[in-house]
Amino acid sequence: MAYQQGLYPLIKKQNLAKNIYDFTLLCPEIAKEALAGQFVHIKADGFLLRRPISICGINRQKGTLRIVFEIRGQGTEQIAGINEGELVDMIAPLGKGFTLLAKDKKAIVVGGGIGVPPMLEVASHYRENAAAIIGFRNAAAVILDKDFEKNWNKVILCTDDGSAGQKGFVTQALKSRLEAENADIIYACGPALMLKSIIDLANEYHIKCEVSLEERMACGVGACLGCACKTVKNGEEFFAHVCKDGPVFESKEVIL
Amino acid sequence: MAYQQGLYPLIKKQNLAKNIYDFTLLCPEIAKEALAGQFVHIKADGFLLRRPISICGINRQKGTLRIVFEIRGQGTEQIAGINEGELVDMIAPLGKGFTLLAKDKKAIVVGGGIGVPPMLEVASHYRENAAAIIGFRNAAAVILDKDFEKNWNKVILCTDDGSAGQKGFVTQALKSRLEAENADIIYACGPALMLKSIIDLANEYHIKCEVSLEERMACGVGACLGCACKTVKNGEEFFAHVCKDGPVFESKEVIL
Amino acid sequence: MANLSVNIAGVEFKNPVIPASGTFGNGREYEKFYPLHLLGGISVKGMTLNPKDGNPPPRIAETPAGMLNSVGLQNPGVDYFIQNELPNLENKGTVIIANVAGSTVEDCITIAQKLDDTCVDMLELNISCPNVKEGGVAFGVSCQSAAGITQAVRKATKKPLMVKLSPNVTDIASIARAVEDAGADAVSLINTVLGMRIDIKNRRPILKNNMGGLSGPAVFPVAVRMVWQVANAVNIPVVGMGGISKWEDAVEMMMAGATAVQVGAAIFSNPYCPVEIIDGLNNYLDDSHIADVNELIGCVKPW
Amino acid sequence: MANLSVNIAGVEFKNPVIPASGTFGNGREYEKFYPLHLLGGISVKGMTLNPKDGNPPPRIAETPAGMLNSVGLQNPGVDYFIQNELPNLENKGTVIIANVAGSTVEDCITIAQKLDDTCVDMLELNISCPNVKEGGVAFGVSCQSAAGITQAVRKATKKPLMVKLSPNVTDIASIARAVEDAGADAVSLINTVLGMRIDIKNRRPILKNNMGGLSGPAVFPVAVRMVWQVANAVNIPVVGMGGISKWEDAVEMMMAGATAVQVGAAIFSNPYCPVEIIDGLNNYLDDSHIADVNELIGCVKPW
Ligand SMILES: Cc1cc2nc3c(=O)[nH]c(=O)nc-3n(C[C@H](O)[C@H](O)[C@H](O)COP(=O)(O)OP(=O)(O)OC[C@H]3O[C@@H](n4cnc5c(N)ncnc54)[C@H](O)[C@@H]3O)c2cc1C
Ligand SMILES: Cc1cc2nc3c(=O)[nH]c(=O)nc-3n(C[C@H](O)[C@H](O)[C@H](O)COP(=O)(O)OP(=O)(O)OC[C@H]3O[C@@H](n4cnc5c(N)ncnc54)[C@H](O)[C@@H]3O)c2cc1C
Ligand SMILES: Cc1cc2nc3c(=O)[nH]c(=O)nc-3n(C[C@H](O)[C@H](O)[C@H](O)COP(=O)(O)O)c2cc1C
Ligand SMILES: Cc1cc2nc3c(=O)[nH]c(=O)nc-3n(C[C@H](O)[C@H](O)[C@H](O)COP(=O)(O)O)c2cc1C
Ligand code: FES
Ligand code: FES
Repeated sequence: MAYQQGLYPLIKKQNLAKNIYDFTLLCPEIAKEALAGQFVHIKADGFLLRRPISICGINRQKGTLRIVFEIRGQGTEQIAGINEGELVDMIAPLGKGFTLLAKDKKAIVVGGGIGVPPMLEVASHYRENAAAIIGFRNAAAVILDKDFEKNWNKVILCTDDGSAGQKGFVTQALKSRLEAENADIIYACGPALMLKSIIDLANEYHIKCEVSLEERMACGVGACLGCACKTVKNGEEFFAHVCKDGPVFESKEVIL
Repeated sequence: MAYQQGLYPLIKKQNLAKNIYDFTLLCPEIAKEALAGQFVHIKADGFLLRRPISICGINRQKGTLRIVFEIRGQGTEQIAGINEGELVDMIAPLGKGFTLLAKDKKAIVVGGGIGVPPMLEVASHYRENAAAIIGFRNAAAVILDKDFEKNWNKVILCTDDGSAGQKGFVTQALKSRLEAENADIIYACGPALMLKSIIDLANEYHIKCEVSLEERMACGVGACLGCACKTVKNGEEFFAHVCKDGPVFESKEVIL
Repeated sequence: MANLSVNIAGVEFKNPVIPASGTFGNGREYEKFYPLHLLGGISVKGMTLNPKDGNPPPRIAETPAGMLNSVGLQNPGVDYFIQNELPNLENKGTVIIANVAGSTVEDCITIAQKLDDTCVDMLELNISCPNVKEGGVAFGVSCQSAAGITQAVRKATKKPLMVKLSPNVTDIASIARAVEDAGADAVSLINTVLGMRIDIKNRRPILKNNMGGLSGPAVFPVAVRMVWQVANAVNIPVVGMGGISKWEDAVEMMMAGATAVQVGAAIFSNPYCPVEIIDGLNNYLDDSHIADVNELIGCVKPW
Repeated sequence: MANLSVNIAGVEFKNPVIPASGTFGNGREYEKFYPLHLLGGISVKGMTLNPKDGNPPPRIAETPAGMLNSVGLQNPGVDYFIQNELPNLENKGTVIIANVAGSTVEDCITIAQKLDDTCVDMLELNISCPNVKEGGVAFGVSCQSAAGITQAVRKATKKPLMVKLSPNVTDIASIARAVEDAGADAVSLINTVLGMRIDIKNRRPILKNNMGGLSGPAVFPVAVRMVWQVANAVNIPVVGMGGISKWEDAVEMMMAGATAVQVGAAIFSNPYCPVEIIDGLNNYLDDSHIADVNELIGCVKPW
């Protein structure tokens, strides 16, 4: 399909937690085509490079996309300052999304911190057949737990300090879950170390696994070769590109 | 005195003519010290260099300054986009203002186009003893004529096409005026060619004359030596600096 | 409507706006935004003789009004280009410029020979890539090596040969003269300016390659200066680039002496940038009653 | 509170932040904003032997995230400086760096000699001004001439001698090594990058001098790269500048290898910039539990 670039109205803006913003954008042509796991590339006024943000929700009826992002630096700060009713310059939908199995398969989504939002749309596909294992620093940092519940997902909330849900890392929770119940697929997004452990677990339990990766980007469409990530296919290592070959990769392909 | 730099509220904004904006800024410490002919140095968001704008009005009671400027490029466009209630980053008051004679002396102020605003405050000093000869392209471009009238100044309005006031250049009007009536001082601001003719007339009629000059600036305070203009004193030519030695210069000193 | 077409070394460009090598891939991605026939030409991603992995990531860092890249010429090699990319570009109705970036003189010769019987319209010999250890900028920083490789490649091909110069030199005009004397039919400049950023949190360079090439609006005044110096030093056409992001920049670059312009990093910000520049140029010429874009070339009158 | 003081060639700076030559006059103007004793030092406006008019206006042009200047070393000469400016700076409680910019080796020697019995703390030999026909950058672009003038001035003065390098060269590290070998006690870099802008309406260069020197945030990544290269090439202290506008930039520059930093064009945007950088640096060290700013110097670990 053709890529869309344009100015799209920000129709709803919420502050979910400290420095974390939730945008709903009206962009019917994009919403129609967008897939769970893809991302949008947003222009921050005054910066040369756009900022990639994963799609958190797609509402095809309403023609809206939802993104949730954290202020990490000047660019995301600028974007977070956009007000409801104003326009957002966006290229989308970009990249390769998650592989969706039949709705009655058992899925586990695992997200850590700001890696949680990309998990919401894929979890919604599986409804009560998906478990969402989501981890945060503490109770104040928890986001989207209610949204997973609205999806009918089973939510396993973890915090580092135990101030909400269970104390500990998502990887521990994942291990317990896999001990208790089998799954057909695992989807994950979060820090590299977390992804590494999850991939190890997926291998151990022989479960298909897909992870969403991050890399610094320029074009976002596969032209500049800036967002390289080392991958392996048929025993050969090579640089794939997060914006085009990803951000979602099969766990067997990635080298973290 | 110390220079002031700070964020000052824009309390009134008007659009006087196409691309011409009238700002009233609340800045009591600056208004207290500011003199007719001085300028303010305004930060335009996203640009390294500030934009110099002459002071058009000073209200010491209210603690406000008035500036009137035209959109000439991206910086002034950005500044023109500031809304009432928002803050303007400004260094002021800068430069050397006009020499004010006793209020009962006869003054003529001559302004061409966007050179008119700096004339308003100095004309107000002389009330009915000042004539304001102000020139514009056409009727649609006329600004501030009513403000001079409120000052009790005699207003001689000229337009290039005769669509308002008398047809012709301010220099012609100045010549007629000097033929008819003597003056103690002439103040002028506008394009270099216009200033040249005015200085010639002032010399011809042996009238003291001060002109306000423009030059591209960086620091605005006399430190970078960027805003040089050729001047002459005691027969010697040298580069003075518009931001510190000016913007107001004695007509005998300037080389245009 | 004014004439927008320009001629560089016998190659006719319908307009003087060309996406810069490495910023437009081989056109496939941006074809999803607009048809390629709108463009004066395309300078494709730099190619080496054999496939090249490029540098490890991160390869991108942002800078004030610019960016660094350390892609390091990742590409699938000239044979792959000819077999799998060129067919898609052929007959798209735009000039095809092959960016040749061999790591040795011999490689460059072989690449040029392989391209000689293809539909490629022009070669752009990249002697200025700052992101590779061999070849690249090493050729571009001395008159002698620049002339040597130019001469060798000139002999190896029938295609018009443009040589792409590095800004990371003391005297770019003398390098331009050296490649002109060695037979270059045109020069293009500037490639990226060597730069570096450090992540102060982890005290490591942001780029895994430590240093990278600066491009984007930040370098525009440097590029204009160099294009002006080079245009005054040589008699062959100059293709100007470096920081162009709007039609006014293209006009400025042409006035400085460029016959055509390339647009790079600005495309990342706005994919439509090259076509908007073409539209803007067109309107500017009409509004200014300039009948032919060629009138702009080198028209700046120095003080 | 962390230790902010650094030592360069025996001169103690209470903190590593210094307004750059030519952007701060001789301090008089910015004294109207804040007391000079807050600053680590001041590098005063470049001085020549005799008064110098500088270049005709316009001397300033804006560029994306930067500016060009072609002031051309306008200054009243070294004698005037000693008699009329230095007394105002003396006892202000900040290090005084005299920026020496003679147009010949002999001039530089004479200037250095004249400054030798004054309260000036350090000389900064400017062999890198791009805006003058004689002297200036001509000295700074070859190892031989850079070493020659350094050696001559080193002999002529008892003061610590810092040499200011031009970025407009192919290999800045070798020039730095040459001046180190010739006796420089420190190097400072970068001076401005040669650039140009054209007014497309009147088809003339904006600067009356046609070309000028680029500075401001746009050049920051180039400056960081050069400071890193030079710091790895020499054993004398490096003072880093070029595009620094916030404390993070100062930290980055120090991590690249600078013992102190100079701040130039950013002052025009925000006169308080140097003092805000000092405050920011202070808070950063405290927040990061770094006891001494010297720990930052050159701490970047390359990949
Ligand atoms: C495919 C993808 C999906 C993402 N999805 C989300 C999301 O849903 N929510 C969210 O909060 N964040 C997400 N991120 C991370 C987000 O892009 C960065 O936090 C953001 O770019 C930082 O910009 P900044 O201006 O705030 O930071 P700065 O550090 O000031 O940015 C400087 C430069 O570095 C780049 N950069 C810095 N950190 C990252 C990073 N982690 N990944 C990629 N580029 C980076 C910026 O894009 C910019 O070019 C995603 C990243 C990728 C690659
Ligand atoms: C002392 C002084 C007083 C002024 N008073 C007024 C006033 O009262 N009203 C008004 O409308 N204008 C005034 N000007 C002119 C005003 O400063 C410029 O129109 C403005 O700087 C243009 O900025 P820009 O970003 O719109 O244009 P751009 O062309 O995009 O600006 C690019 C750069 O050039 C500089 N520049 C461009 N034109 C001028 C100019 N004519 N003078 C100085 N610098 C320029 C800008 O400051 C900026 O650094 C005055 C100028 C000076 C020096
Ligand atoms: C990501 C990236 C990759 C590049 N790859 C190449 C290349 O393969 N060959 C080449 O000659 N130039 C390459 N360049 C340099 C550009 O073609 C151009 O010379 C430079 O970016 C300056 O133009 P700009 O400021 O418009 O980007 C690359 C630039 C970027 C940003
Ligand atoms: C207006 C102006 C005047 C300058 N004059 C001098 C000078 O006299 N001597 C000198 O060594 N450097 C001079 N410079 C260069 C600065 O000291 C500094 O090296 C350069 O601007 C880079 O730093 P910045 O990006 O922080 O401005 C001048 C720079 C500017 C902008
Ligand atoms: S960001 Fe350009 S290829 Fe991925
Ligand atoms: S603008 Fe710096 S001296 Fe006038």
